[in-house]
Amino acid sequence: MTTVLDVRDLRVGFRQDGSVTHAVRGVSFQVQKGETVALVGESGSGKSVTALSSVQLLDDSAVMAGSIKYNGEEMVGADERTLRRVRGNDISFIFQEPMTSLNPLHTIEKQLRESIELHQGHLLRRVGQKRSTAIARRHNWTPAKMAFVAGSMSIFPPTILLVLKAMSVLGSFLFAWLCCFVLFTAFGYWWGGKLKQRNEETIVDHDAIKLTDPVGAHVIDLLRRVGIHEPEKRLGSYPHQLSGGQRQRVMIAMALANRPELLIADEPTTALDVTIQAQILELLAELKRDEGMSMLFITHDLTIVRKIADRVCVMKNGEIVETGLTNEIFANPQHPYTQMLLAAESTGLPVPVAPDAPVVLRTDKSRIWFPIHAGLLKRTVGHVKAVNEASLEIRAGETLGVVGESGSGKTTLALAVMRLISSEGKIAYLGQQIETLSAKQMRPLRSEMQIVFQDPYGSLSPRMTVAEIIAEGLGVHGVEPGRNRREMVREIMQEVGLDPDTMDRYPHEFSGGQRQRIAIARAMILRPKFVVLDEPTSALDMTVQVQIVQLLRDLQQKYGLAYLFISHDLKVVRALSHKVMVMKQGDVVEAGDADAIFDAPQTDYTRALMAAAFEGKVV
Amino acid sequence: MKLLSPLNQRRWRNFKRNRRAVWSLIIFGVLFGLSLMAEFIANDKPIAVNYRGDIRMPIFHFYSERDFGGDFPTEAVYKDAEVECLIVTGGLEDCFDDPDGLIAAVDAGETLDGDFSKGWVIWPLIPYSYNTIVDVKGVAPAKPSADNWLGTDDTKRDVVARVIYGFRLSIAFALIVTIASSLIGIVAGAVQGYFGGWTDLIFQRFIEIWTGTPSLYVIIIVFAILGRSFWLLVFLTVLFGWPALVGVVRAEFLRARNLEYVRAAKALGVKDRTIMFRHMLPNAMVATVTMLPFLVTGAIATLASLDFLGFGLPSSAPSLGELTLQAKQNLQAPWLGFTAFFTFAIMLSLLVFIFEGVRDAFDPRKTFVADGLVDTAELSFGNVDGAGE
Amino acid sequence: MGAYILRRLLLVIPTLLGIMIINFALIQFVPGGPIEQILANLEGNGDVFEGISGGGGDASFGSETESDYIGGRGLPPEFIAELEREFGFDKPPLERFLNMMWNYMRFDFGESYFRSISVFDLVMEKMPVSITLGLWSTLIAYFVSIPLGIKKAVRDGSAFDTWTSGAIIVGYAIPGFLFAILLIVLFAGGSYWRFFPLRGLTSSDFDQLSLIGKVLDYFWHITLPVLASTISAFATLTLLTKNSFLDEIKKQYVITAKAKGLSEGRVLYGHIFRNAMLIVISGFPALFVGVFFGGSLIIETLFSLDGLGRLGFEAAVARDYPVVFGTLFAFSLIGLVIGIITDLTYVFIDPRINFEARG
Amino acid sequence: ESHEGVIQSHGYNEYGELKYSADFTHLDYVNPEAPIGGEVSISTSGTFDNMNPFATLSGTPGLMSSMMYERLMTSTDDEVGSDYCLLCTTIEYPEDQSWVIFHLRDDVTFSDGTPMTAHDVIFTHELLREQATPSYRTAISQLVEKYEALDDYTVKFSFSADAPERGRVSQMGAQIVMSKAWFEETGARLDEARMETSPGTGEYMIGSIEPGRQLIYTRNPDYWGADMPINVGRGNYDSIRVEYFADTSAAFEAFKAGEFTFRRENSSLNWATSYDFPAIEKEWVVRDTLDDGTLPAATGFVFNLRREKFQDRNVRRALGLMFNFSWTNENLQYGLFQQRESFWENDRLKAAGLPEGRELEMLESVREYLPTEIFTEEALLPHESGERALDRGNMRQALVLMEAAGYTIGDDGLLHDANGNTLDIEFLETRQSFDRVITPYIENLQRLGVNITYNRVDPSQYQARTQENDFDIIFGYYVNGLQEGRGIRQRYGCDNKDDVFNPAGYCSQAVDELAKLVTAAEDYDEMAAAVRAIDRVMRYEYFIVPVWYLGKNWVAYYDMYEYPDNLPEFGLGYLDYWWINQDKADALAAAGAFQ
Ligand SMILES: Nc1ncnc2c1ncn2[C@@H]1O[C@H](COP(=O)(O)OP(=O)(O)OP(=O)(O)O)[C@@H](O)[C@H]1O
Ligand SMILES: Nc1ncnc2c1ncn2[C@@H]1O[C@H](COP(=O)(O)OP(=O)(O)OP(=O)(O)O)[C@@H](O)[C@H]1O
Ligand SMILES: [Mg+2]
Ligand SMILES: [Mg+2]
Repeated sequence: MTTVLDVRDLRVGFRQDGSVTHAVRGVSFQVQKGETVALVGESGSGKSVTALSSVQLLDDSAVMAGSIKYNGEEMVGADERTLRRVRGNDISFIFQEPMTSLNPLHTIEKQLRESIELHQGHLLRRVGQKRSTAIARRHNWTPAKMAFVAGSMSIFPPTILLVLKAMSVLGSFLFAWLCCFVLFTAFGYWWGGKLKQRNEETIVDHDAIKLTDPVGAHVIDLLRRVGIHEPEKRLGSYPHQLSGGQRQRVMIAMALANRPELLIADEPTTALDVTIQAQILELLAELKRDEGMSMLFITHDLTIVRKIADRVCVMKNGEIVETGLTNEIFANPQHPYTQMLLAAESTGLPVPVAPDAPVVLRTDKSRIWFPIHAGLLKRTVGHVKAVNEASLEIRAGETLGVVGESGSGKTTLALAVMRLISSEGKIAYLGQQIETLSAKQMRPLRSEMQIVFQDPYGSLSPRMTVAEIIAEGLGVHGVEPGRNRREMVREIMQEVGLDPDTMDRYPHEFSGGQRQRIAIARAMILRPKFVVLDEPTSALDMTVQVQIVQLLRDLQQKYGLAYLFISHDLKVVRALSHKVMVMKQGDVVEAGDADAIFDAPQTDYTRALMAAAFEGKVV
Repeated sequence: MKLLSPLNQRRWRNFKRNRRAVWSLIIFGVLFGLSLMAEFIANDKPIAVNYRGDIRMPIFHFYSERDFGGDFPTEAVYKDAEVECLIVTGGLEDCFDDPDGLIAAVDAGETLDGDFSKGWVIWPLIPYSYNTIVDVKGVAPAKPSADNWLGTDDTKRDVVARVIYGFRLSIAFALIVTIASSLIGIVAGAVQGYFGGWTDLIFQRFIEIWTGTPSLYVIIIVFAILGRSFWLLVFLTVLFGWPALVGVVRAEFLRARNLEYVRAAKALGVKDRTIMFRHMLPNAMVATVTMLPFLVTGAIATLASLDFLGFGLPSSAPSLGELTLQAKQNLQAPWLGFTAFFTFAIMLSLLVFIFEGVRDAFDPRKTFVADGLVDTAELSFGNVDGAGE
Repeated sequence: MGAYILRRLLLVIPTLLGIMIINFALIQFVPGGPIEQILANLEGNGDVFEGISGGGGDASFGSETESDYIGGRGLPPEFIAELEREFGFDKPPLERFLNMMWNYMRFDFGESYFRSISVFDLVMEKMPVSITLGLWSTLIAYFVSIPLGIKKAVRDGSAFDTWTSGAIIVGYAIPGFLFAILLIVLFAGGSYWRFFPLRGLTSSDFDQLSLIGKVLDYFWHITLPVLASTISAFATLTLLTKNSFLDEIKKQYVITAKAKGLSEGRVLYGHIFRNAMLIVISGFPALFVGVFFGGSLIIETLFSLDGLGRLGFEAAVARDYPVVFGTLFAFSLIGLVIGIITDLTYVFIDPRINFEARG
Repeated sequence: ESHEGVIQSHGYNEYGELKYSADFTHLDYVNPEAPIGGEVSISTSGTFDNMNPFATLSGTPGLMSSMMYERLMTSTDDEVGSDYCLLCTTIEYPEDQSWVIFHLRDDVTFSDGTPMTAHDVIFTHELLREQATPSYRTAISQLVEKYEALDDYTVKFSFSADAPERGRVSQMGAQIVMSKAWFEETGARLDEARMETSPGTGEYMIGSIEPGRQLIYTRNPDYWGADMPINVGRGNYDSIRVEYFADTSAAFEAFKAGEFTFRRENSSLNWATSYDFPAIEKEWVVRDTLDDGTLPAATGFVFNLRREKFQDRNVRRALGLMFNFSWTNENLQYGLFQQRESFWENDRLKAAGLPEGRELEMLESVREYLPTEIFTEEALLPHESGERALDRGNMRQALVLMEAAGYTIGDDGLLHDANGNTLDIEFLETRQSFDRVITPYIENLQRLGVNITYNRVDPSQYQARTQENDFDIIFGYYVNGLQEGRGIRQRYGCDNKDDVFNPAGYCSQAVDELAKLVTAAEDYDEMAAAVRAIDRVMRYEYFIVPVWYLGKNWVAYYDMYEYPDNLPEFGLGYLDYWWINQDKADALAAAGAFQ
């Protein structure tokens, strides 16, 4: 067996504001060919940093020492060319935060295609690169775009001059230009239409695609394999039009596109529901089996570790505290931290709600459809039906768990409930109709209604320090006015398990899990009455997760909080929820008391979910 | 320093790490500070005189020549040998015949007869003001010399004095104009981009109409009615200058308002104003920060070109624009062109460097390699540290 | 979107009307008018370029031997009345305004007061110069500034960054006309080298030249003016590019792109460019117009080029209102349409942008 | 020569004798042997878009675009007021000048070869009456009542009875002749801008035109009048080239490089500082200062007498005293100018010393309107000033005058009148180039305690304000003639007090009366005496602070031009009777002067 990745005594520090933070303090491990090594450990222990340093993807503020060898080749201090050859082709990456890791202005097709074209020239060569890329590029040309571009082109010097000269006899140059503009636009529209038509033909005719556009076929195939419904229709989407899980799957598809030798997956399944997760794991296993792919797998989900890892490294505080074969570690953990980690599990049941608790939030047949625009004037030609007629009711002190497959509309519903996107249907907060309130009228209610976003990184202003971010709401709503704000921030940071001394850092100077906790702290510091938690624990290791769940529960008990809790981790849902709602493709397929649903699921879909979650069975 | 929030302290530290920016700020501050005291540096009135034991400060007070025993009731022309002689001799009548001789005699320490009382004059470093005609024999424009370090312009005024005053005037003008117009512009652009919809639609039309108004005519009209003055020109320039930034700020806000953290801020119930200026502006001010130094110099250039076209300040006003125009018309006097060029170049460089520092200070990811050059040795040391716990 | 575009298009009309009304109202208050200008011309005082071209020495030639010659002198009131009639000033302002707008709506821009040539022809006549200066200096500016800015961003803080900053700042700080004069004296005048011609876009014998000869002749002529008008154009664009890139270059998606193994160029131009350059790219439509209708009064004067810069200035100062209004109307209209296109470009560049109101 | 009171002559002079008799062979100031050929090239600033010099309202005509037209009669450069027949052989007019007949030459042809006849003259006259500049139109139709062609080569103009007697003949003699056939054929109008123009009878015709850039006039090889005595030694170039530059610095560079070869300098600063370029050092270019006998315009700082504050002569004198000519000339103008003393500087029309003779008589006749000083003191000369910018002596004097005018200096150092108001003066100007001269004067005025502002406005506004006489002081001028006539009343007469030709708004009954004497004068001396009297009176009134004049021509040219030894008093003639020495030209070309 050959060693694919050989990390020796890796040390990484970050310079910031004059001082240095030591993130990784002498880590050594190896990944053999065809082997899967799982990196587990405390949130903020340096897993992501270790992974990123393997191909030098840390930013300038990082200082590195030690050695990282890929197939015997030194990566630390290697020149850009070597790195570039290795990156993407030999070593692929799945980043921890898929929400921010995709280029916001490129369609997912473009991003996928790029990876493939870059490293798999042979696919192109099959049909002659020029032609296929040409077709590929055309894909986005809708008539509207074409018309627009062509219309703008009408200003282009030579044309206008020629036309002007010719038409100046007729009247005036403006007239000429307008004619020119209309002509160009019309032509563009027509041409764009033709192109689109051709594209559609190619898309529909899969065999034809395979022949003319192997890359495109490959893209679609990949998307299908990571579980995206109707991938042809999703090709033209931009990242912001996808759900968190969908984005994560695009990331995965991108990483797998080139059948890398080594896959470094940084919590690749956090945003995925269990069924999809199982599908992905299966896919990875298949690749490992067929291509001998090695994997460095970072995760908090020990079930997964047990399922796919050959070896496990446990990290804490920038060091590997324990390493060994998976079975051995699970069977016989040595280090106290490992023991603690394995033991930790969100258990227990929510405290029952008082029967007379008031209804905090109620929605009535909420519906959110995103219009699909097309045509020159961007007419609405159809809708993405993100949420159909969802009705829910949450009482004080009660938690409503929302589960369901990725892309089923959970986040959308949550945002609508918070009145952050517009929706149809009534929403009542403490009996007050809020769906008609203006932004200004909503503002006083905001201190009582809080949300933890699924994408914590994106929701933190990049140029504000964490202390400011957390404390901001205090200033807005005047919570506990007399107290020192920083003191309060310090307190809440401690509560969510963050080091209060880091509060003057910027968001990007934290780990994924830490950012998630910042987002929770920001919401909780306001002592709200109602909180939407959109996958608040996905990036947290078990020990922290337990801590957070406990915190949530305590707060709920103490203040009678109502939660709308979205998660793929059914164990956590179970531990926290009084009621559960199951969603699938925008529809609420099942809703009711948690016990009822967990113990006796009614629909096939729910049953499948439960099975995957609790029995580790792939359906 | 404690007044600043920790974030701003961090920004300030970041700014300070940019040596170039700090030095630029210091130099700029010193230059501007000095130019604010232009009257004490370059003036054709002495800072202080001792006339018959009476200390007078002509910079602040009006004294007629008669106050020094002369015969004109008009303001004393201190540069005149006669007046100087009157002062140092305590008002001797003979000064009208042979002032230079008497001055020389007093300098030599002689005591003169008559009603003599020794006095003295303290001149500023440069004994010319921006509008002082240099009364030394020779044609204008005169070459740089010991008297006139950068020569004289084609009206025989000292170039150094004019640059000092011109620098003050231009900078004051530019700073006021830039601050005012960029404040208005940023707010307008931010409001448009943030709220969108009809606010944007109507406001944009308003700006379009506004920018369609020929400022030249307005300036002509207003000047014809109210006469020329500095503040009027400031007002007019701001009036027509603020739309410059609106477009870019609006664009940046249009984009930024869709970002997740803006949504998060809204969910927090943060006021629109706060969202715009605390959350979005720092992230949407690339263009603004880049453009600001150029807006400052642009304002100076506006002033210069107005002077150039004859629609600026009164022509005796010390303007850098007038200097450049003179440079063009007096190619045989290259010192005019060089002075104008260096003044502009130095000013612009300082501003660009300062704003580079500001940009860096606001950039959360900016790292200063020069500053905390941590080498790997320190890393291992850190490990030893860590191992100890 | 469609509704939005339609709304914008419809709003062009009141906007244009607003611009014209304000301008028309404004000129009613401007001291001095075209008639005064004509009288000034007749008396030989009407050169609006005097201050710029540097004419008018102190030893003027204004001497006469006989003063009794009646021709060309004396300003009978009938003459002024006739001029007023000719210029339509005998009619009430409202009528004049409506008349003008009616004509403009039919794209009839009338004739210059001082030259018997239609405003349209006048503008067309000046276009070659403006296009030349505009096109080439913009091209150069963009082709230099953007890559330079990107490179500076990549190598932020390096020596390269420092000295290029210095260079572009110096370029910006040189007053354009001084630089132009310097170029003329050094490379076109009789004192040093005589590499380039002093004026014009082409040689006198342009028509007889072969095609290649023509092209060479053209570039030979425009080198100095284009150089002079470009020198100051680098600074803002370069620094804008640099700073925009600096803001984006460390974002997560860039790391993703790098992780894919993309070349630096591809990361910079393929991924960051579009994100970073919203402002620059969306300025392109306006840029195209600038290429046509830009003018630089001083550069044009120094190189004896007859372009829109001089036309605009002359029209404004000489109160040639048909030209002022005709060009204002046309350029405003184009500007407004360009405004719409620019806004659409925003959406095109960044699909997240929309113009609808935000709650 | 004359019969029945009708005079027939080859020329005309208002006041009698013509210098050249009918049989002269050539003008005194030309070189009859001058070689012919070569090209003279000059430059001018701005652009042109039109070759029709009559279309003054619709375009900028090219320089000398009327050069191809000849007048019926032509003047010379060594006489004032004489006209000689050019297109005519003789003229005929009665003593009362109620009409004039031109006997045309029969050998004159237009450049297109067609002969010129009386019909062309009449046609041109009609054209001018209908389509020329409005002011000209008005004037000419007031003057001429009837015009007719008596036969193919004779035209007669009859003047209206109420037209002024003076200048009738010379006025008509100055009429140009254009081709009737061409106008009828093309249907062109005189008042529209055109590039192609009607053929003229002149020696030069348009050679090539590049609008806005270059104009070349070339010699008509078939010029009808090449051998005419009046043309001998003149028109020595084969072509005249005019180069256009928008910018004067660029133009000067072009001269340095030999793109054009003859330059008249009009700026003292340039003349003193800029002529040190390689072509000068290599002696390719020579500089010459030639005498100029023409009358300099009476330039100066003009007080607007319509304003209350300038009513007092003392105030005007005091303000004038603050202008330091010597300092300005020495420090700003390189000592190149002279101070103007009289409205008719440089000439016999200038008043000097005490009045005497005929002048005194005339003054006596209007004594009632005049202060006694006119008779007892010498004609007022400008004040002298010392070397320093502010002359203490003058300042003292000015303060005394101001005091006499009722002004006192207040505690603020400013002049206050009896009511405590300051003396507020606005200096209005439009040209940037005079800033440097005006600013020191303004500084001095401030020293005197005048609350003065200097306001430079755009031409149109300047025109509007001067037109409405809404100004305090401007840098203005009066254009006078060496032979005065009716025009003197337009400039200084009370009837035309608010005319643009009288910026000060000067009006005095004495001058009104004296001007009548000027118009009535039968001979030169009478006219001269009257003008001197006026000069004396006006100088005394001091409504304009006299400034400088040059009295020279500054020329720089490539060393291939030559000129006659005896250049005439009133002309420079570099486009006319100078010539090119071909050997020198070749040598220069060979040396690479023109690249
Ligand atoms: N750019 C940075 N500047 C300063 N400190 C940083 C930076 N990036 C990461 N860190 C710190 O380094 C440590 C390790 O971060 P890392 O992202 O590797 O954690 P992790 O193990 O991946 O955690 P998680 O499970 O939460 O993702 C954290 O404490 C974090 O605060
Ligand atoms: N702005 C948008 N435009 C168009 N479609 C959108 C938009 N936002 C979300 N969608 C679509 O709506 C559907 C629901 O998305 P949502 O984010 O609510 O899913 P989710 O249930 O939160 O999934 P996940 O568990 O993966 O986060 C998805 O198919 C998504 O593609
Ligand atoms: Mg991590
Ligand atoms: Mg979601």
